[in-house]
Amino acid sequence: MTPLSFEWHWNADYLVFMGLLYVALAVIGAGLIYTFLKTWMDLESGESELPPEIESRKKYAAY
Amino acid sequence: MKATEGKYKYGMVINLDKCTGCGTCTVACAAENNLSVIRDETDKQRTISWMQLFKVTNGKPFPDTEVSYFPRPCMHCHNHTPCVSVCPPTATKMDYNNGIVSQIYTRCIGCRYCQAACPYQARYFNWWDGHFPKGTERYLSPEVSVRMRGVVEKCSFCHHRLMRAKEQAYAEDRRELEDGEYITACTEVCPAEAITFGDLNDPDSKVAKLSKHPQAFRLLERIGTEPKVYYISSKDWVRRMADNYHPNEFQPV
Amino acid sequence: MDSALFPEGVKRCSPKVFLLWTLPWLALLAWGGLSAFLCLWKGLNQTNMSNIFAFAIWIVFDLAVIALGAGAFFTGFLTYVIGRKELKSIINAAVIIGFICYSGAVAMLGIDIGQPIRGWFIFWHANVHSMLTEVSFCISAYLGVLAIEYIPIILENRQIEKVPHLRLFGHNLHHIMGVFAATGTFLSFFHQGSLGGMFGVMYARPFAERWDFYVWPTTFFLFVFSAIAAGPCFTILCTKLTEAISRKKLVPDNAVQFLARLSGWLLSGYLVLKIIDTAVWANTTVPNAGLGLMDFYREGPYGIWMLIAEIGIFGIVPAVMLMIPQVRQNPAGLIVACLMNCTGIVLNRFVFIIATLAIPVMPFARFWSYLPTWQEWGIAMALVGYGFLLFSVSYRYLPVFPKEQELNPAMNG
Amino acid sequence: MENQSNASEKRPQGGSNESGGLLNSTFLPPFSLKGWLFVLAGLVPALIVGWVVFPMVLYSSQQQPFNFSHVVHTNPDIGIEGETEQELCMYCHYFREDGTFVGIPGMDTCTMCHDDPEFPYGQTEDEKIFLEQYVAEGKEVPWLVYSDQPECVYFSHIAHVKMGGLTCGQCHGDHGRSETLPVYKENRLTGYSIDIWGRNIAGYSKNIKPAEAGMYETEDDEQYLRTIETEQGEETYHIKMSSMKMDDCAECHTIHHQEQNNACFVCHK
Repeated sequence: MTPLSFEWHWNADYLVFMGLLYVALAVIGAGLIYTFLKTWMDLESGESELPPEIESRKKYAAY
Repeated sequence: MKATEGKYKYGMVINLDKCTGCGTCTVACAAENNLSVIRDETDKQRTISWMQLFKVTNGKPFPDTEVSYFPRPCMHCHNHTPCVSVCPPTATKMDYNNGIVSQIYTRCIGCRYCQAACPYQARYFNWWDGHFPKGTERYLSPEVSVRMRGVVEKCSFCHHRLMRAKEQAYAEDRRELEDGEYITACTEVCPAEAITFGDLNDPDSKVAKLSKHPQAFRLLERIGTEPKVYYISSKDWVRRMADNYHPNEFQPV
Repeated sequence: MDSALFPEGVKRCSPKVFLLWTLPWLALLAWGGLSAFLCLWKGLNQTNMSNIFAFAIWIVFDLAVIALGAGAFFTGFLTYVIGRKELKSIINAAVIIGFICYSGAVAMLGIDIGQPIRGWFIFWHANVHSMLTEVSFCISAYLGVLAIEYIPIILENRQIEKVPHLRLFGHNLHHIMGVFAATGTFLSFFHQGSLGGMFGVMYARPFAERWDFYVWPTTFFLFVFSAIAAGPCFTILCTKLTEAISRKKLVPDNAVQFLARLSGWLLSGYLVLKIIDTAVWANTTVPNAGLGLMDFYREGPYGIWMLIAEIGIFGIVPAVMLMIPQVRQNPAGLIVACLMNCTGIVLNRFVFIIATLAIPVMPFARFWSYLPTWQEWGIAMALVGYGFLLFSVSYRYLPVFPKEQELNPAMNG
Repeated sequence: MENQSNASEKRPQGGSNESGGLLNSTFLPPFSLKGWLFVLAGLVPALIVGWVVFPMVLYSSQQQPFNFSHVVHTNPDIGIEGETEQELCMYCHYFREDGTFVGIPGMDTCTMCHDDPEFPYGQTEDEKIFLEQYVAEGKEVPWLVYSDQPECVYFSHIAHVKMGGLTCGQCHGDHGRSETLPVYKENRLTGYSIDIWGRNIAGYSKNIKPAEAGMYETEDDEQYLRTIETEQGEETYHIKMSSMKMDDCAECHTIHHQEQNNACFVCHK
């Protein structure tokens, strides 16, 4: 449901509920887009020659 | 959800002293509202009847046995309608302008949460596709849509009759309906004239007067659903049946 | 044959043995597939659900696996947001279990609703006052989060990792996993709660009704609490089962013990609240509805044993067991306690769904009974088969347990 | 397989390695010419399919049994009476005594004038078809109804026309001034006409193209202006329905302060 729908009411119930949903979706979407772009940029800047070891995994022995 | 009071508030009073349990209301309702039969009508957990008859007895041995019937349509609860607030896709809503609780079959996704929330068992799920044996489909009413499998349905207070009455009034250059111009099929058909239907907000209507009868009561009144269907019974044991009472709590009229 | 796909330095059974192992689960899936086909093609009349039992075994299963799958969000929260490093050795397993539970539950819900094609109406015509809307929103969004959390594990497969793009993508995802974990925690918190709220708001059903705190009934918080108390225990059970079947140690004791200890404390906290809530409910809501507590526990098989079993036997006992270090450090004690904990939570969901519907509210309405058909069992069991299958495949080809190599040095080769 | 041979290596050697060479080439960095070409190669066919092929597949075009000219029939000289445009319309599209609307009139209305199959009023081929095939045979004309509603929908014309004071054109457009009937395009899946076609999410209104039937040529006609009394005084709106979908009904009710008529049971049955 978007605010364009005729069933939408401009009151706190709708703003809080749908607002939080859209914020959550936006955070997920932004995270994904950031990762995509960063991966692309990294490839562009030539880091692709030596893909790094996944950092956290290097430290497994420490836990 | 707060209840804003609308102009009209349609309701019903059923006089249980007059009701003989003949079941004409159930049949008329089914015919009026295009209710389908299911393959096995003895499967009472899955049959559909918007106007259900419940038989109650006082539990005493003969010759003191007494029997009464509770015809149970949808109560169209006025306060915080239990089914309305839970419906996820807004397929059921109360029209505050006339108090009728609607059910939109093409909007319903069949999650059955409303059935769980309704304490009156007034909501029915279509477990099968509608079945109209050859020839009977010609007797379907065009004013009520036939339900598909997988949706919930319930008594609509014959809402299409309100629409029909309104069109008639408009044709006669009136905006207001007269008392008795819009009545449900069960009201019209009851041979004992046990059912009265009308606008509870209109103090002059028959139904409003009857609802203030000293022996009038509603089902499960203390839960606070504010049903718009009232019952009248002169029998204390019948009135006691309508709600849950602690021992020694019930006050006879 | 498929050894090139195995994680580095670990030993896996031969393809033949693995195929044999998957057969029963594939059989369960086939049974479920047939049931699902029948239910979608012929309608829900294939089940024994009725106008009285509008919710039945599927919803019990749904709520149960979602409560048990809560290990994913809670462990994710502890690992990425709070920063408990020792949990890194179990977080992958928790995420996969969570993904299995949630995707299975969503698939099951798709069959459970009468008009699955209209499922999107919940989102497009949302009634924001309905707890079920909140549940649907958060579950679908959280399933997306779980998928995102699952992706880097898949990308760590030895062959996939060779593609620098994918490897880099997985690496970058790992970097910002905290954001997803936090979002997942937020979403999970709300849907675990609204699943409880679903029953608490049914004010016309005194057995389920609870008093409101702000807009949420107390069951909202009780369900969140019980889910995070049971979820980690289910994660422990699953890893212990994997360890037993693979005859290997996969997770260091400190991670398991931390989760077990936490579960014990959370469960006891939950039980205190649950007992208070039950007492308040029995002394306010129930008399207000004109009933006594025992009025609810006299019909059919639903006796007062339910309450005793839920809170006492499968509540207080596992809570105490998990809180005593000697008991939870004993392998048998740990497993029994975790099993009892999970049983108690599933029983709680069962009572809220089935008993609520079975107990008539109108004094003159009769009591009905219900038993699932083979189609209903089929779909429920397919969830089990799907879970075993996905977890087995993940375990075989992905580095689910990062410490496996280190804990089993003899098997290197 | 190439990949198999590399499986034993300790670490992959990066993108230039032949391992995953195919996969590598499918993941292009952004902003390169090749990258954009790939985007376009996907986007253009997708748009053609979505905007051209899919509508062609989805909608079937059907011709009406014969053409009908509203212009000819609303000409006051031929005996169809009415002071206003509204009354002209309602000469054939009238209300019955119980307030129901007659819709597309039946043969009994047509034969009030066209009573003699041997006696055409004009010279058109269409009238000939009408007289020979329908009037002479005593058959109803099987019109294809653009405004066919789903079975679950109830609509009261009298509430809008008589009580609401809307003119016909405010919803139906300049239908009364059309000389030809538009091609009837039916959605093959739902069976409804394309004319009942709503707005997309962005609120962009998909009007029927004016050229299609010589309709809607007088967009700024006064008949689309409607003044209503509100608490704030008089308000004038420019209204014109494009689709008659649920959202359009609701929008109009809201504009005209008739929100109570957005209740579900007002239109659903």
